[in-house]
Amino acid sequence: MRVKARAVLRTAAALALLALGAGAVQAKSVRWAASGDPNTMDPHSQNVGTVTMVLQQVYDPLLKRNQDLSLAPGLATEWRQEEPTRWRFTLRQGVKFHEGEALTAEDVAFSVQRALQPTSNFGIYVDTVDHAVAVDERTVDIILKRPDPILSNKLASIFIVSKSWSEKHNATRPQNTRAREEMHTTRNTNGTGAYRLASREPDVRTVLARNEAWWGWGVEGNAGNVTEIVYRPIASDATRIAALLSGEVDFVMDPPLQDLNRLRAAPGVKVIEGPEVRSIFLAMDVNRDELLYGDVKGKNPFKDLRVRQALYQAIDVQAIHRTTMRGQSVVTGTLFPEQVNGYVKAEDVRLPFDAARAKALLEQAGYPQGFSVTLDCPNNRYINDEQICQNIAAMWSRVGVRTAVKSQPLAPFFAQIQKDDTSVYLLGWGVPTLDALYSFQSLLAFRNGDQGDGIWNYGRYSNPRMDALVQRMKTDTGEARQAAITEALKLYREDVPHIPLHHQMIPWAMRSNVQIPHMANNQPYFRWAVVN
Amino acid sequence: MASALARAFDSDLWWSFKRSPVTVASALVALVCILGALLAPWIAPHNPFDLATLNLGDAFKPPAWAEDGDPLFGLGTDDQGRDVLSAIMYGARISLLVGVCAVVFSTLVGVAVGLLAGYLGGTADSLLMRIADIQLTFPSILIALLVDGVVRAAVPREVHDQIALFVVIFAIGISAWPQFARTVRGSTLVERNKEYVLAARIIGISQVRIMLTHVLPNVIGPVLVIATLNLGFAILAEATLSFLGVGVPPTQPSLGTLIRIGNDFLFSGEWWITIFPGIALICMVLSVNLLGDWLRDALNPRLR
Amino acid sequence: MFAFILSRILQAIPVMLVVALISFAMFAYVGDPVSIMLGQDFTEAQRTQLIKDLGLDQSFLMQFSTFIGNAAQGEFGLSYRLSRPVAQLIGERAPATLELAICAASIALVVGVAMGVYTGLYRNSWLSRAFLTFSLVGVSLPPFLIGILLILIFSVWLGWLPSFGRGEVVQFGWWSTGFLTWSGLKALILPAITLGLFQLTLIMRLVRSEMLEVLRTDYIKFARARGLGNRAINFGHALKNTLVPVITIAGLQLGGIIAFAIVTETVFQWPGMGLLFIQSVGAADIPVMAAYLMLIALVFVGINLVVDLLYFLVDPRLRVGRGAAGGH
Amino acid sequence: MPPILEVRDLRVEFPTRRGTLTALDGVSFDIAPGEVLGVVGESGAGKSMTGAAIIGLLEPPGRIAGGQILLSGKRIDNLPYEQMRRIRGREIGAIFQDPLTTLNPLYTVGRQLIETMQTHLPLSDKEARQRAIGWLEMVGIPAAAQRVDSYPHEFSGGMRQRVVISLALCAEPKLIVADEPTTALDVSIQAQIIALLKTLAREKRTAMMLVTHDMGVIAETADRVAVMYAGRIAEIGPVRSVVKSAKHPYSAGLMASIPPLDRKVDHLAGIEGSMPRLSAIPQGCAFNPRCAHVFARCRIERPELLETGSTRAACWLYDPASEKQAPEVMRHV
Repeated sequence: MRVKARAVLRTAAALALLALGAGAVQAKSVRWAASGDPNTMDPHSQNVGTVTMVLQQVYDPLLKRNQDLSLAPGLATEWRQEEPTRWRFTLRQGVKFHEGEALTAEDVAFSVQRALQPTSNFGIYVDTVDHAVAVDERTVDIILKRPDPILSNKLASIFIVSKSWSEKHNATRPQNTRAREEMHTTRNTNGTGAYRLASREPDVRTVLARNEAWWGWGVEGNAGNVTEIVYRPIASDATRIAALLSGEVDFVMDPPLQDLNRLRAAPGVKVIEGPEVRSIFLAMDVNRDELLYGDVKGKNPFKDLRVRQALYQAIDVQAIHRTTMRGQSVVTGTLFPEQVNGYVKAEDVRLPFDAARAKALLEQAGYPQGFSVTLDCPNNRYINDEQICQNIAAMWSRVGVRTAVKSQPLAPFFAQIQKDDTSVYLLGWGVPTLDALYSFQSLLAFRNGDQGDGIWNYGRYSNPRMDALVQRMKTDTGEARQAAITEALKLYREDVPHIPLHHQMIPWAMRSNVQIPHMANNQPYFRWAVVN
Repeated sequence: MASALARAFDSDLWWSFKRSPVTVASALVALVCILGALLAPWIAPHNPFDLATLNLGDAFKPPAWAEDGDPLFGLGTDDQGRDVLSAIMYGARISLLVGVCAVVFSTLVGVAVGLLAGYLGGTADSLLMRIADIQLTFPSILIALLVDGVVRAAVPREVHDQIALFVVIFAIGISAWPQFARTVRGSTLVERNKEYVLAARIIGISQVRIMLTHVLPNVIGPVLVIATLNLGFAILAEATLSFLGVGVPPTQPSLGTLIRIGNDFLFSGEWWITIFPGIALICMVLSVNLLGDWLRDALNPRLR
Repeated sequence: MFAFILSRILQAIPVMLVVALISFAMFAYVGDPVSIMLGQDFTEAQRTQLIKDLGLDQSFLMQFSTFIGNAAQGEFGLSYRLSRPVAQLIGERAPATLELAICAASIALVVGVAMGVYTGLYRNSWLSRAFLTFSLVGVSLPPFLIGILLILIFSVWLGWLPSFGRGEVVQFGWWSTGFLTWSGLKALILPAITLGLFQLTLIMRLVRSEMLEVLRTDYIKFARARGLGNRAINFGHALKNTLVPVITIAGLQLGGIIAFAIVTETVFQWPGMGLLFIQSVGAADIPVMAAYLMLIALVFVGINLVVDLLYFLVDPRLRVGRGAAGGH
Repeated sequence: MPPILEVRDLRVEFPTRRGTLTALDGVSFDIAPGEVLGVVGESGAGKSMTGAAIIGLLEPPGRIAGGQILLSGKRIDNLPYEQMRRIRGREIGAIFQDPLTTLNPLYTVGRQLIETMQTHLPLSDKEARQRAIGWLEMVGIPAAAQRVDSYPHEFSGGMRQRVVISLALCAEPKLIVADEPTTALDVSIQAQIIALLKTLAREKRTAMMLVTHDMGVIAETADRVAVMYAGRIAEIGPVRSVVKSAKHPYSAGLMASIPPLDRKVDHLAGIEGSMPRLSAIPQGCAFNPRCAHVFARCRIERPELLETGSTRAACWLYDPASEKQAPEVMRHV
């Protein structure tokens, strides 16, 4: 994995600034805003960015990430693969939870088991785990169902929670958000992290206070000086930006693209940007025999490769990049960006934009007059998601595919597409494990009931070759595994189950006195943040 | 009162109209708005609903007179490359359509209920007026929100998209009928006991006809005033609902929708996307309100 | 007096019942709680059990009465979106909305009545004309546009006032107040003006026309003929008579403040009930919507009661049987 | 004795958007102390306007455009508002037509009385209250000591008019302008109120201008009477003379309509047509289109009040110069 030079520079700058201000111990508060509010504080209930961005300040995983997203020791100081299906983790000494309990191997085993519960939303990170056992006070073994080359990467997303605390508060399994359940962990936390939850008013404000006793403050690199984090959700773009400009907020994670130029020009405000490991694409229903939402009767045009190619080539993605994304996107022809393990530059090639060719392909496929279709779209999940859909609707309409955009907030949108109730939809996919398997397994494997396979494949793309390649990614290592990934990427280009659009770039906007390293997983790590 | 209608349109009204430059100006503005809206399909420079004519390359063009302006797009373009002027004309069409239909709807309901209540009297009267009173205690925008919300939740999304316009009209219209009903009822009560109505009754003219031919003409003046003033409110209510994202469907953007969309670009320098629809909305509502004010004063000499 | 209050409360009961019926219908049928709660994977047994647990197998009347019983105790179940008791959610946000509404209402009433009286008394002064023009523009400006413009001017350009949220709040038991801190007060200004402005212009126009109406009455002419001073006539006789209809309509207008709070809270991200409501609408969070509806109805019934009481105190004609009220 | 009120050539104009209307033109009369002057005429003849001009409460945009009004020999038509206010109530009392609307419904009658007296007289609260009760007794309100704290709606119409009278008199003015004080009342009560007014005026030696279109009331109450037509005085003279032998053709017609005590004078016996609108007052004598005795001069020149013996009438029939012209119709009067 390549280390990002910019990130290193930035860290160096942050450290230098910190050195200047060292010794001055005073309250350094960061007021932080983004559009959404976490819907729970349970560490294993919701695998959603908005939840994680708060909880990862409070909870530690066994392995943490460096600023380039590479792995670093977290609660585990050492880890190794003892056997193909058994990993051993040695825990850090002297770690205490916020409520005072000492961290033990039991807690770690319990947390892994907790993430395995049916109500957990983190199953994808422990899909290969059979169970976890505490060997002694400081040693945990994780037993796998099958060999897993990327287990350590996955475990960096599993938070460790206190067993005794969970038992005391009747929270031994994750909160079931689907059953509208409320439990202690909905609003309370007890982690080992750099910050503890000081107060929480859902939808209004969440206050985190610095945990001076955190084990990591002495560790090299964790040089943050922030003593208090006040998070407030501000849904309206205009309001959020106005708040940053007027100094009521110090840090905005999701500034609207159209405001970037203004923010850059504004005194006292700066914008840092970097790529996000999140790719935006359109997925088509290639399973049904009849088009669900459209005027084609008796057949499903998306089952015809030529139609998929036509729609692909009808999209002027550069125009979207230039106008709607204001340059803040990386146009792509593949499934994930280069930060992800398995990326192959040669496979990152798009079908060219060519409206005439698109029309010709449609005609060949038997749709000289085009057809009509409904494009399902979220309107508050990805950067400019609704506008992108409208752009595409216009472009498709120009080649005769009359497209109606049906955009809705993420909750009803996900509820709908998760029932496979769609003909074509826009989705953005982040890769927290930074490994190709995560994308292929969720998005393109056939849904066979296996943990994690095809769970986000709502176009129900099914190709036995792809399924076989996914299986090889799960078990193979080294060159063989990369070969499988490369072949899968090639197949992805040939089959066109998706129309890839771009990888998101994530700008963060903040007051000039805030230094925080930009992270490609779109997560702020306040342990590295410096305020002066 | 018997000659209210005749008086309303004789030279007095025309004279007071001509004498008030503000009224003449607002009538002109209203006329421009209405014509622009009605004739949009023929005179608008572009058709913002025809996706096939949109070109993303045209997006974010400033107004024609600005530095990078394009004479093709007089008031600039939005994020989709839509011509703002055309979008405003089509949007005003939706706004006006919803406003006028809602007012017509509430007028019909209100006048009918008012006539009935005033004419029948007794239990029917007190029941109808009690309902009107109860409804009057709730602000109309809340009623519109609720009606819209309930319908939205009750019917499937696909059906809702098709009937959304009617739902908004109904929601706004139903929230305004009590005002009409009360006024009409009051006038009806006065007219009911006049000799000519009694006489008409005695010679056996049907009750409906009496109401329509004798009572109704007498209440047209005040009803017209309320209707005009309500038109402004109805247009604003629609804009507010659309701004909150629960109004007309986004496939048929009204002025309120345009403002909501444009609001995202207000701070980034692309002010024309929201300011022009905003100005259009204000012009429309202000001119209608000014006309309503004038009409009220002109028909009610005591206020002069 | 007591009988009067009692009769008003009795009259309010059918209103509340109708509202409760609507809420209940939303709760029970529109949201389809069973499929929402079950999610995707369930067995028929689970489904039957849930239907039984929710009491959906009982008769309509039974369900409705249970709903009313629960509602009377403030029990509306859990929010679908936030998985927390609805009553708690609303309780947390009610202070924000109420403080905002109270401020907006005070602005609207004090300034609106003052401007209305002024324009009524001095019909032809240039200031009256300015006020009238202002009010007409105010009535024609949608509140959301006013909010956006105020933010643009006072928060972004001038940087004087915050553009969102409540600032620092002080907690008194379950009530959180922004009145006691400087930042809380500053945060209140723009939303309160935005929310109050529309009502202000309406109240001003209302007071003006009532004032003109009253100033034309015989008893004002007679008061002049008796040689009473202008102050006594304008502020004693005229204003007090103006207040009678103004109280009624102003009371209704204040109800409008609660409704328009939804818009204002959206623009200013004010953490009140209106914002909660709109967020719930977006997420089809039926329990919150139903509870909000009930609460709003209750507030309106309350406002009406207060209006009636004020009416009762101001107008002696009402104190002896309402039928005897003759007059103008 | 000098007159308490002198009205000299009073002219009231209403500027309207269609030009200026002359509502009163050349109105002149006197009222002596203790005297009751009845003012009669059809609706719109300018009776009430004359009263309003005297108490200085013309409805805008009406204004006094000419002439003078003198109270006890001092001009009051050009006084500033504040000085005029001190005269109203204190020196000139007023009684309006409808007792149901004349009283402020939100204040007790006692409070309204006390307020009026304290505006004009240096009275303590206690004295004022005592006097208020006294006044209520004087106008015949039973149990005045209790009723002083009642609200207007708790009184009947007749009782309310008594309260109004007490309010008009409580600061003991020298002149009362009573504008149709009985019109809105039941017939049975009208007589009582008229009797009360008459008694009080006599007792307090208060002069009164009694505006009415009810000739019966005039005949019973007034010492002298002025007949108004289209903003001008048609005839003025002792009540007996006018009633018995009116000289002006209009007065004559008007008197012929006595005594429809219970009906308003809408149509005058023997006179065709109706009073002209202010915007269309004919040249010459305003009455000429309806007059049975009209002749050429009537259509050109406006007649001044001319001595006719017992009364003064504005009619060319009584100008010796007119004798030379042939009347178009035979004289009946």
